[in-house]
Amino acid sequence: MKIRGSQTKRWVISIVAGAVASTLAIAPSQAIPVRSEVGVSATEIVLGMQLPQTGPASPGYNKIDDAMRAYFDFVNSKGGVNGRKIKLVVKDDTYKAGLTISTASTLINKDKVFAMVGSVGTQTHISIIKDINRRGIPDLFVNSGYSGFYIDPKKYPTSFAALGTYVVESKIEAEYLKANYAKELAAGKVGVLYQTDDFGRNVLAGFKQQGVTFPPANTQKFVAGSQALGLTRQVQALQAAGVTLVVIAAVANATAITIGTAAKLGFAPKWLVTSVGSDATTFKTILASQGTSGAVASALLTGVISASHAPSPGEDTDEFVIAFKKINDDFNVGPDKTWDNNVLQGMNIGYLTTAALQGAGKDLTRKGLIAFMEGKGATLSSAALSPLSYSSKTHEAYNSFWIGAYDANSVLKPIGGTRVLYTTDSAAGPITVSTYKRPAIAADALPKVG
Amino acid sequence: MDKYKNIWRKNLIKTLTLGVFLFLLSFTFEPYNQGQLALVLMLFIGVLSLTVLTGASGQISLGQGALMAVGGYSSASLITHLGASIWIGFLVAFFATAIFGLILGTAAARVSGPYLAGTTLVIALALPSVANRFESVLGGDVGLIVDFGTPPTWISNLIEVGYEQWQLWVVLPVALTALFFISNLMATRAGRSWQAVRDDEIGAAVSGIPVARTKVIVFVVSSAIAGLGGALYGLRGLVGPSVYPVSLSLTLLTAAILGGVGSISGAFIGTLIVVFLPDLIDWAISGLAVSEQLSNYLPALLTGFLLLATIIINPAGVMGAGHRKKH
Amino acid sequence: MNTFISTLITGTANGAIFALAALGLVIVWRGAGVVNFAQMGQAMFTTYIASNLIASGNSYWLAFIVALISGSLLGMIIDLLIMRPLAHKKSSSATKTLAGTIPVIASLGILAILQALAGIFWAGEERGFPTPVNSFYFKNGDGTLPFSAFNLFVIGVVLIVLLSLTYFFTQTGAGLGMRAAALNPEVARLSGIKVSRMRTLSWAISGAAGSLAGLLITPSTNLSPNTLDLILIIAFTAAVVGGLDSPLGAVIGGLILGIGIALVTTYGSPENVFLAILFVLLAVQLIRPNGILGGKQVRRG
Amino acid sequence: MKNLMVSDLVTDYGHVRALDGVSFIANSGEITTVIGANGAGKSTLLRTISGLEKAKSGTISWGDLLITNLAPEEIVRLGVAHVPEGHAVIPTFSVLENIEMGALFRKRKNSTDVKVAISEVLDLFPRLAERVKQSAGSLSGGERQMLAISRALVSRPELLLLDEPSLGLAPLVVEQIIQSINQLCRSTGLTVLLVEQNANTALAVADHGVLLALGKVVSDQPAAKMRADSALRTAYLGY
Repeated sequence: MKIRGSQTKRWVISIVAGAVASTLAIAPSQAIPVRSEVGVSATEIVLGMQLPQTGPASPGYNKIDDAMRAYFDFVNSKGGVNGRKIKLVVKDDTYKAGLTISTASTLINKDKVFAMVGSVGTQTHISIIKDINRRGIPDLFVNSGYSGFYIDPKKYPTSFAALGTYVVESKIEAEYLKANYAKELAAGKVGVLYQTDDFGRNVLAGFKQQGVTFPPANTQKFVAGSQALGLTRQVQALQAAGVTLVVIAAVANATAITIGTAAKLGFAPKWLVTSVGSDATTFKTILASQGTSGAVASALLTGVISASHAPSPGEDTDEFVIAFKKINDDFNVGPDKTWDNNVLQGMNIGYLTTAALQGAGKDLTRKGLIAFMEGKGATLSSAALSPLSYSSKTHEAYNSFWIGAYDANSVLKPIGGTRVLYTTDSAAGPITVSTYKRPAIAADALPKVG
Repeated sequence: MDKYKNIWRKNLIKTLTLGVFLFLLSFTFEPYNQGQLALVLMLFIGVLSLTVLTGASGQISLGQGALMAVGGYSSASLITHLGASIWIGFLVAFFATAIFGLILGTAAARVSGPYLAGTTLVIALALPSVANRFESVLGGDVGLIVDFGTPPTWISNLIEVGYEQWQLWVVLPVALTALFFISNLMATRAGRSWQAVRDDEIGAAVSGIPVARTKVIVFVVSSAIAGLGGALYGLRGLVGPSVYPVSLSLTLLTAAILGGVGSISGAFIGTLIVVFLPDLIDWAISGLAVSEQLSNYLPALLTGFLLLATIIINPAGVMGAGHRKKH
Repeated sequence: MNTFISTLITGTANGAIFALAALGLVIVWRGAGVVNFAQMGQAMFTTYIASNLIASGNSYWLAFIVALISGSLLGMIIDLLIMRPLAHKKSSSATKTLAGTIPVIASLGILAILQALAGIFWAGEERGFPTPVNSFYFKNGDGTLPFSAFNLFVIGVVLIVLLSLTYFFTQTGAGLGMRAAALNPEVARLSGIKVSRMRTLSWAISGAAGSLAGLLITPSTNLSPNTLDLILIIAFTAAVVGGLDSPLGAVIGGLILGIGIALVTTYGSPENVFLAILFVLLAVQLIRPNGILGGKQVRRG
Repeated sequence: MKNLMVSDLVTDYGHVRALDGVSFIANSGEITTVIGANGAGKSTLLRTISGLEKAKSGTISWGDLLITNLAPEEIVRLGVAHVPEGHAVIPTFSVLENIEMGALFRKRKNSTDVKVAISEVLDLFPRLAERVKQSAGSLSGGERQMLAISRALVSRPELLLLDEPSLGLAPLVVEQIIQSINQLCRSTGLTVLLVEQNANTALAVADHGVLLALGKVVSDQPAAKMRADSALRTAYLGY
């Protein structure tokens, strides 16, 4: 009898503990007063973002939020948007979807964000996109090239891309190969190394769309996240297959491992690296701390072909690069603010977000913001050299890429000297040359909309 | 037999009391806490599965998350491909994972202690890669998008139910059923014979308990419960490899240890701790000038310290304090 | 170059490092009865220390030695602060059934703390790590031989470590004492062996071995708080395959894993690597529960 | 002249009081035997003396040293060697390694004497000398017991605590072992505290007998006298 008595007591304890814990958790959130639109007050706009700030998938990406915040702080220092300061609430989901769902719930229900902006990651974003959209929360400038998020606005009406899709980019790259490496393609001398996830598969699909396929012996893959086991076998297989050009569809660290390994093996094909994996800073940081001297690392990167919708972060004369670099120096308080592609990307999202908020007007509502993005989003300009393609038919962002090669200073430069922008879509559309000319940045480095 | 009936009745009353209490409590909650409570209950089922395993066999598993994945995938593929209702999904998850646990348990019955811990850790790592092998059914690394759906019209006509609240209402009866099932099991003869095997294998064998079979049965029950929890957990939005990573298994273990190994109420408290810890940290450091780097890693750091402290100061966990007094 | 041969060589070079990590696990298991899941966390931490020393202009070898020393110190600290109190507690508390797994849980807690601390101290950024000798494959006319000086170095280091450990355990008094302390602490204490000190010693040796594995593997994995997680799992499998109490078994297990992974990658699919590891682990435990070289009665649990 | 003096010793074993105020003296150079029924507290007594169990109260002095609750590895350094119950050897070790283990703590300072001690025990137990390279696991029960005693003897003890050396052994082997101990004691002046369930065998060689029952000393007298006391035997030993 005594035992049962004490069991009952423990039940009571656990119930009470539960109640206490829950009340504790409510307490801070009850203070938020009711407003006309969630996350918007006369003086503030609250935006939410999630990304892997820690964990295996975080390196590199964990700089994006700091760059965005730096740009918002810069905007706030100039008075904000329509008198409202932008507050960015960032949650670390360690790139685990189970956690993403929780952090999204925190952002939505507890922090009461007006919109989500710049969230990083495909797998993680899949887990919450349906819920965010159902609630009508704007899901702007998602940092994923997965076309499934954007090509059907009826399915995900509030989600808008921040990047060109993997398919668009790889279609353009495939076309470049067909034009310049036809002999190698015909002789079966072109190989591919891809990671077995949506990114790698979408890249293969883009190449296939343009009629570029890879013979089985030239096709190597690895499980995303397992590059820690080394990619020596894959690179050796490509070497044994005698390929002279290798397409790499892998994240930045795996790309660095691949090219570094090939050098050690005495294997020196032409490399074509998709933009996701071609961050020069990551590449050089990794190779340099491996003991490869900076000069050797630069030499390895020299001649690597890649595509971009934006200027290379190393283009010191680009007016956006100059402006963003200065803002980064002045406002970035993150743990690592070394200027690179990730910082440029974060700054650009900050710039675009500011523009969209301006465009949605003084009377800021979620519906209004989405209406603006669909109606006039395509007219926004940014640091990118490509136009944006937001409309009611698609929520894809950049539809144009230029092909370049890294020079000896690790700057991606147009091949042949002139930058040619190619435009296409994520479906079967043709590839055409774009005539888009990027509008100049304003003297105050703030977007001007309307 | 009469004694067992008595226990059954008591457990029923306790479970129902808890259910009614949580149900009523949910009305006072904001959506955020309704969602958190639903999450607590889902993970609680997962932790319960570990409680069964640990309480009844003295073993720990670092792969309970993988079993949750089996449940999640079996229910989600049914829902996605055959349009089954989530309730059918729960049933299938329960039985599919039980079968999986049977296979696994047959192998694992011969493995114990740190060996089992390591083996289950490898299972937790390897299992998600199966999703990539059967992309057409399991959705590859993108996974299967599923959710709790919306309440049926006879409820939504009656009362306005928010998404989080509906989530809670679905999870609550399932969690209570699992709780009722487990608390009875641990109290009945079956549970007692399990504990006999745990405490003294040879003694149990001498008194006629089939030791090997008992170990497998414990594994099957534990797996089935984990599968049920996994099915619910997947409905939060996605069933995919990154929903059931190794760290999920470690979270479940942490909750089980913090709350008190093998204790049902401890499992609940442990789950509350792991779910609300990030909120508590946020609350505690808000207003303090904590660098981003520190605040990013604070939850992991604190969890590590809590785990160590529990193990060193009182290995039996929070609820274990009560346990010891009985002796 | 023959694909099969180059697969074997790549596998052997990786396997040698897995073997080192597995050796570390075996030493603590033999010496203190603990499967240390924090081992590669410790290795990660000390490799960061080495990396920082190198980055601030010190020589590789200084960093190398500092890493090994801090590896053994870290091992000792873990034993003195956590594992020893736990071992003393074991008999008195009401958690007899968990006795074998409590240190495992503690080691997971330690792993979490080390990874968090590394993140806090050195940001989460990923770095490379240098090799002490050239890691470019030997040239052979126009082509290359399928191995580098670094591969040879790694294999040489593993051989030296294995030989010196074998000598230490079988030919020295301290080695005998460590083995005795592990196998029968009571008889060891009655023989005047300071069992707790022996345990601390095995933590120190294992910490150094783990550190060494970290120094040698990070040139190919890069360094971030989590990069060595996978290595732990492989090392555990290797140790179980070889028999958790056999240093030679750990080396053989490491080589089997290294070569097996290379073969699966080459002739199967990289996607099957983890399933293959799981399969090997289960198969060994069902067919030869004490591993290839494991003793009969040492298995505890 | 070092005597072992135990006074008012109280030791709990789990939740059971195993020793409840035990006092006796084992004289230097003599064999003292502790006899009693199963569960009388005999083993606990030896384990408390050698430091394996903690005494709750009372004292143990060895010569003029107080050794109560010292660590076993300290006590063995003071010349007290304990051969626990059940042929305690390490089966995977070779015979020689098992013996060497007992002298490890002296090896650095007295390596020559350690060698001498090892050859002495091998002389004492020639059957072990033939098997030095074999693993201890391959030995017979009697050989293992000899090995366990050898392990203790190479530490050069002045007091030997022997726990049920006859357990599970054939009478002939028991006789042989007991005689070796007896011989050792008489020739070297070793003090022996012998725990035995087999009271007859023990009392036959012992100088002094201590009878334990339920953790208490019920009789403490010369062995010969105790052997003759049939009333005592019927009451406590059941024959």
